[in-house]
Amino acid sequence: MKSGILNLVLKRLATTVVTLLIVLFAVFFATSMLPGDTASILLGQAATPEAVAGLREAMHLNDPAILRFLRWLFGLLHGDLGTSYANEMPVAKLIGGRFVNTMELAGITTLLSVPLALTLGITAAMLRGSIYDRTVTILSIGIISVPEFMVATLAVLVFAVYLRWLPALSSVNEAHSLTDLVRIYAMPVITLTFVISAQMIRMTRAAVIETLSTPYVEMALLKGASRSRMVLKHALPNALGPIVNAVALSLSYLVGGVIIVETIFNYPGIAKLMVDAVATRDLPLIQSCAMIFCLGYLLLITAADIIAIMSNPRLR
Amino acid sequence: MTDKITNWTSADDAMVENAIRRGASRRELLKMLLAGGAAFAASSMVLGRATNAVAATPVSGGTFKAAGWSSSTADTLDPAKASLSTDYVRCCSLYNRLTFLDKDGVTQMELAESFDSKDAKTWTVKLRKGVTFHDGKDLTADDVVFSMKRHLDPTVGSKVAKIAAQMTGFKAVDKSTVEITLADPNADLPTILALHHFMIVQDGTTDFSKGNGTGAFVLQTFEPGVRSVVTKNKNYWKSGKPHLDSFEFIAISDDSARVNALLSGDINFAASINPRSMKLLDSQQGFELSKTTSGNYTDLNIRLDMDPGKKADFVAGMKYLVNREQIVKSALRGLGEVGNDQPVSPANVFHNPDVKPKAFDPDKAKFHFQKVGLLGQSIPVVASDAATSSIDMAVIIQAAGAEIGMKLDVQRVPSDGYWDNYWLKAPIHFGNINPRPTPDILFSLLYASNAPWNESQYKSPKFDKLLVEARGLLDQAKRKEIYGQMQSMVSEEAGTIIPAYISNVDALSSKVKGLEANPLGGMMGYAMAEYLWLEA
Amino acid sequence: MSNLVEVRNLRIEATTDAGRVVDIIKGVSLDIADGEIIALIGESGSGKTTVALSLMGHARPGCRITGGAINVNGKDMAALSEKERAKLRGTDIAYVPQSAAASFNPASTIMEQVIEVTRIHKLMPPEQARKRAVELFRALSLPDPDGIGARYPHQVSGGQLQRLSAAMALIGDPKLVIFDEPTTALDVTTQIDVLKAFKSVMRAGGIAGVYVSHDLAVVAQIADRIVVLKGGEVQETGTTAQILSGAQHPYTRELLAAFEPKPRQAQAEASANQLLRIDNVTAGYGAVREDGLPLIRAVNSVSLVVEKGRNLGVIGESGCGKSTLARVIAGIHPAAAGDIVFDGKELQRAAGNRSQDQLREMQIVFQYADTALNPAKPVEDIIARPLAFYHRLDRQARSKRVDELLDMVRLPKTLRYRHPSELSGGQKQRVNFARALAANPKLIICDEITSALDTVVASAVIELLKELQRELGLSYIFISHDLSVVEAICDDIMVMYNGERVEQITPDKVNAATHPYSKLLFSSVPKLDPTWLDGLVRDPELVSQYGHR
Amino acid sequence: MTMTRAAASGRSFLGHSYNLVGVIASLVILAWTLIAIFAPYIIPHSIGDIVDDDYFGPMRQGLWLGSDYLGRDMLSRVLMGARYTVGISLAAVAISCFSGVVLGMIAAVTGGWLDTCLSRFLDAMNSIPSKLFGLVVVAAVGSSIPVLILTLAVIYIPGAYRFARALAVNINTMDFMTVARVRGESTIYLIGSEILPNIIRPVLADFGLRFVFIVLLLSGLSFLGLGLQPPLADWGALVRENIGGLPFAAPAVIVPSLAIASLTISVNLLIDNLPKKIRDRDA
Repeated sequence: MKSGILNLVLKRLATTVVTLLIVLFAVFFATSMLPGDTASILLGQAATPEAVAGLREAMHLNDPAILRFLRWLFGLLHGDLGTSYANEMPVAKLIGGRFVNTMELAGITTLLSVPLALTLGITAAMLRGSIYDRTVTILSIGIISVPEFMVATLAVLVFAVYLRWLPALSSVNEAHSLTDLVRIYAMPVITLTFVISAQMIRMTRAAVIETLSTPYVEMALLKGASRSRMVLKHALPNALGPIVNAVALSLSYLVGGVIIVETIFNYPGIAKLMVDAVATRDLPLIQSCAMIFCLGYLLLITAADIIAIMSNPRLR
Repeated sequence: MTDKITNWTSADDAMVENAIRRGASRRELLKMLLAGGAAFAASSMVLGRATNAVAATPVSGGTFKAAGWSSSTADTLDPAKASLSTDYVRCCSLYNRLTFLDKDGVTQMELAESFDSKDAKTWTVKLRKGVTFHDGKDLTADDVVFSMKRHLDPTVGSKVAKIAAQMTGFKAVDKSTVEITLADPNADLPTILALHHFMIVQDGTTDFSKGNGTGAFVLQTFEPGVRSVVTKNKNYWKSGKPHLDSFEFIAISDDSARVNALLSGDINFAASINPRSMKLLDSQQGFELSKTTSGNYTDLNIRLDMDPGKKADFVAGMKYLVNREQIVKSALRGLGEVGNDQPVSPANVFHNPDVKPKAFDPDKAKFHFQKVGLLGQSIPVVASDAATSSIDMAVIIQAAGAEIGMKLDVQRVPSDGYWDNYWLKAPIHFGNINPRPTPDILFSLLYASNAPWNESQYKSPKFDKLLVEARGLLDQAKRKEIYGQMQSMVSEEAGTIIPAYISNVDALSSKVKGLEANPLGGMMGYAMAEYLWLEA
Repeated sequence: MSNLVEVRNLRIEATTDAGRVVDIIKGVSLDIADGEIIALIGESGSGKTTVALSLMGHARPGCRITGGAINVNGKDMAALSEKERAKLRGTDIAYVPQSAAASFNPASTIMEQVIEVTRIHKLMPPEQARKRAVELFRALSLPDPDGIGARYPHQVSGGQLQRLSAAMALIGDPKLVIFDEPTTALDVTTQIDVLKAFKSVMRAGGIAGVYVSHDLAVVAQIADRIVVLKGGEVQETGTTAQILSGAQHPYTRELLAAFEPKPRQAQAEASANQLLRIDNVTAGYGAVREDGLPLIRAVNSVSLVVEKGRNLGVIGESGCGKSTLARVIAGIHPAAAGDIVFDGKELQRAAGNRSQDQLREMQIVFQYADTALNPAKPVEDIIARPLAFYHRLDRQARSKRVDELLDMVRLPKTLRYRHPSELSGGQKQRVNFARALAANPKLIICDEITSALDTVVASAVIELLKELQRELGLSYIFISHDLSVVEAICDDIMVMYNGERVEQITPDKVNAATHPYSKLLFSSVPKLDPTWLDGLVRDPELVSQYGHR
Repeated sequence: MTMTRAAASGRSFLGHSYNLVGVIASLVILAWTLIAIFAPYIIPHSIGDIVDDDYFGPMRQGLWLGSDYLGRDMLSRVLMGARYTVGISLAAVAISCFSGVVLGMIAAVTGGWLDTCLSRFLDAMNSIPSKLFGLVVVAAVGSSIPVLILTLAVIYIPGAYRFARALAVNINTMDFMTVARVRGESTIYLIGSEILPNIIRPVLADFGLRFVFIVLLLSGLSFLGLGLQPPLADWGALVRENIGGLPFAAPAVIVPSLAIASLTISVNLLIDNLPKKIRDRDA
């Protein structure tokens, strides 16, 4: 049985590499179309022709873009992410701290939103058709329909400005004690939980409802099982596949899609770094960030598939 | 608190006094001031001055946290490469310049003890004694020569390479004297060297991420695009300074997020707040606004060498179409002063108040446009967020044009790459000019026939002759007279319309003291860290 | 209270899509004495499963028990609350599902599910429950009774699962067990073992039972009394002997009639030309080995001949390769080896490379009409498509031809605007057949087309096939696992086992089959005589070699 | 995602059963679409005019929805905003769903290498976060309405593709597909006449959901300054530029957010309560 999972993981790794290459080439093609280059943007108003030429020389931007991309790719094999054009610092150092921040925010949000969404989804499915079920559905539709920067700005205004309970900014480097940590992460985590859990609730509810209509659940009923036992013991294990998939999709949003939350809370994450990189046409930085987003997405999808397989003995 | 406010009359003063006596609330006061037409909104400023006239003595200690408005991975501690406010603030806290401009725009000595020259061509600079770098090494003439020479090396990519080009020779006469020779005489050299880019770095420095300078603070941490923290330089050569123990500077690009951060107490200082957030700040207690008219302006350039700028009537018509009061009121929310289409701002000693701008007169504009048959055609006007408030100005002019049947098509383009692709190139486009200490720099940079940034391609041999003549003059009165005449020429003949000088407004908590205006820009010309202190 | 179960004019209603409320059970009354096994007989849609489930106080989604009393073991299920009913389920009354494969939770082991009833109702500690389960496995003659509990449902065969579901029902020592058509999905040989196991266990425990089925022969072996249902009403009740010998109600008589072997008219003798000949064709699935043959060989060098106007029957149990053979001939699943000659011409192996005429002359009809007819299209479009595709008929000609075809398959013209989901099983299969006829084929391959139908409807469809053969001179390849159907229509019968052709005989020599497997197969078909099952003696060596243990 | 119909009474019309929630939702959507179509003719002021001397003015006679941060009439800007939000989103979702579904069906029917490489490629596209993809495209070619529509469409094609392909693969295993294939039908016929009618209903539901996501992404892009050029503004841009008015609940920021919410909520509700075909005519 174990070989089942092993060759799935290997097959999945192969596709990950292929997908990663496709993404990197697509991003390279897009960035090479961007007008202007790092030198002219850095010089801004002082960009006289000879100043730009001098700086390009200093940053060795003169050799063709495809060559620079391949050199970056080659460096990648040795684990070297190249040096940023804008400030000559190694990309790894630039990304390092921010990657940890993004992972921390994503981690905490996951710990909060996934259990919340699953319980709401499952209980809504169990009490299908009741008032509780309809309120959960209406609420999740409502939350999905509000733009996230509205949610974030409202949260800041209410909690930070008027009530002064929580800081408006998430200056992560001042978190010494646990209470600091909670205070600093409270707002961005609440906003993100709002944004991603709505979708998970809807998916979980649909998956559980579908498994509730299967013959083996009816069999459990005919064995005298209570409603909760039917859902938890029989419906949920078989609904795990689609649920885990929905969770993976929502979590992949946490890596790259949170640019707006990062902007409003001034949270130094990778999404904002990518925006800066595009603004300064910093090729190695753009490629590294794109790689991280792609890897994050693919790892989550693979994990989802593995969990789905583990939960279903027929595939194991 | 700016005490040098150009259009503040004693009548306004009396009005405020009795208002306070009647117990007028802050909101009523603001309404009264706005209604009264005084183009001056920051009532708290006035309140600040009227109530605690006697400034408290400075208190030392405390950590000060401020937020600028833009940062990216391109942040740097190399003064030559500094490109925006975030870099200037950090450089000012870590390094010193030979000279600096005080709140009245007068050049004061800093690292230099004296500047003297007979013919304004070769200058001898005496350095101050007993000044050490953070790493303990003494300041010598070699450091100054190295700091000046590197601007000429193209691989450094210095922002002031063009201005430095006129300094042809640097020589360290002895350990504490430097001799600078210029290509041609320029009486403004001491003022030029007050620019932030001419900060003095240690001889031979290549890695600027250490921030090793002679400034009031020593670098603790620097993460480009995120934050920087500097701590008090114990053996700073200016005795008794700085008052603060540590100073953290971050950047929050979203305007409302920056204001909210200030209101929630996360930061003590929010630089350059958006006029729209003014109302919010006004309704909160414990916060002040500091307004400085520094000479920064956004201008509408009509290239005289391209269609439709070629037709003089079109330019004249456009000058009548610009409703300057409405721009100051709506686009700048009252935080600015009406401009007269010439670059020298009221904050500059050489400002010529007699040059009057063309009044807003749509009918005259219509007459001019009809004369050249341009009425009804769609004329593209390029604007972008890169030039502050240019979009709001464009929309106001567009609306005014629509009234008289003039179709101005406002094209908003993304800010990155704006200076490279649209500025100086599009037939009609907006620009934004940062403050410069001297009219000579402004005119030679923007209006001379061979000026690198001649936005409207204004070519006038008479103007060029006056420029060179004024540059070498040491007699200040004569220079003021010539510069006044040049200002009226530019206002009349050039294709650049400067509707208003933008005031820079910073918001700060009431506990922050010691902030003064400065012609070089907001945050006391970016050098506030050295002078501020925090009340208990 | 002499009777264990007393049902007095039970009424159940259901709400349809448009919110219309319809009575599906109209006043049913029946009694079950202690230890007595009664059978509920009727075609699908007659309400027999609904009545059986109502004994446990359960109504499927959309249905509601609206009237009558259901006294089981002294308690009226209709009046109890859901909680109280749940207490009785599994202890007083237990249920054996129709398709055991779908009723086992794929994600947990068999033992866990079997002893779940004891854990829900806390009847006994888990250890004791496991021991009890293993005893039941042994009683139901399951292979490896100690080890089977640890396996997952997908690792066990259909027949074994069915017996495991019986163990699951019996573990709680119920007073009454409901069998809901437990053997319909099974092959004939496995059905025998399952029925034997049920009968012995029920008799040993003296447990009362309700056996729901549409197969009179199977019911005759196990039930003491029979209740015949149609349209939600009881048509007739009586002891098994009474019903089998002298049934009064016309519907019951019809059920019995479907079992008599039909007299076979003399068929055209082996006429000269062969319509179809295939020579040692091999096909299968999985990786192709170096000798060009697939890893798993479902069809193993089979040869057969079909003469013009005569029918070939292919009979075998599930997994014997008969469906794969049908798909190979039709070109859906290209053969790995061997050649196919149709109407004198060599056929390409894959349908894609065959000429349009070759494709037209050979049509295939599938078992499940639900998946064989496109639910989104009305009947007339489904039938008209081959006319437009093959014969390029214009609109009027097509519409006229569709009417003719509907007549041919004895369907009312008004049906043409309906969608497949609005037709009954029999009607759908007739439309399926009409589509095949639209191509004016020479050969029609029928892959288990009657297996999903009730006996009465199935025999009607067989009659239709015979008539069409006479009128149009068609020939069929008729594939089924049901001997009686194959006997009724085919001229030659080919028996398949494990992908190979074991024997070819004519229908009249069925009882004198030579190959041991054919003998076992033919002897396993239940007869109407109630003593048949008990009297059946089977050579154990044969059973072990060929039966699905 | 079926919601039980017990809540609303079922009326039948044209062979479909409707319910109250679904009808209300479709009325709201209809209203916004009509406004989007007739906006230029019904707005009191042109969207560029500055009509109020104060900014963030309250709702009052003449300025029914107050004024925005520059003093322009909010009512006309919201009405014109409807034209952009509904128009752009509708165009984008139409393109993305059309191409996604067609590609999905082709991949399901042809299978083999085309299916794998199409899935691989579109899966890769899915991994690039949508807002950053928008950023790169707008930075490259500037932000105009066609560019916005295409960018939004391309971002959501992979999602529509995966959804349609899953459905089509299911239908593909059905026997009526085998019968049609054996008959020698062409791929186009298989897709157009056999598969499409069966998956059209779930595809419509997905269409609605994607419309909601696109409206939100459009307002997200406006937040990042990548949306429409001034003075044009879709609802997202209206909320963005008037966010300063949020602290004192200026109508200028409340009204466009309510507009967005009303549109997206009603589309969601409509999806859950699509009219069901009546299928109980028993044989």
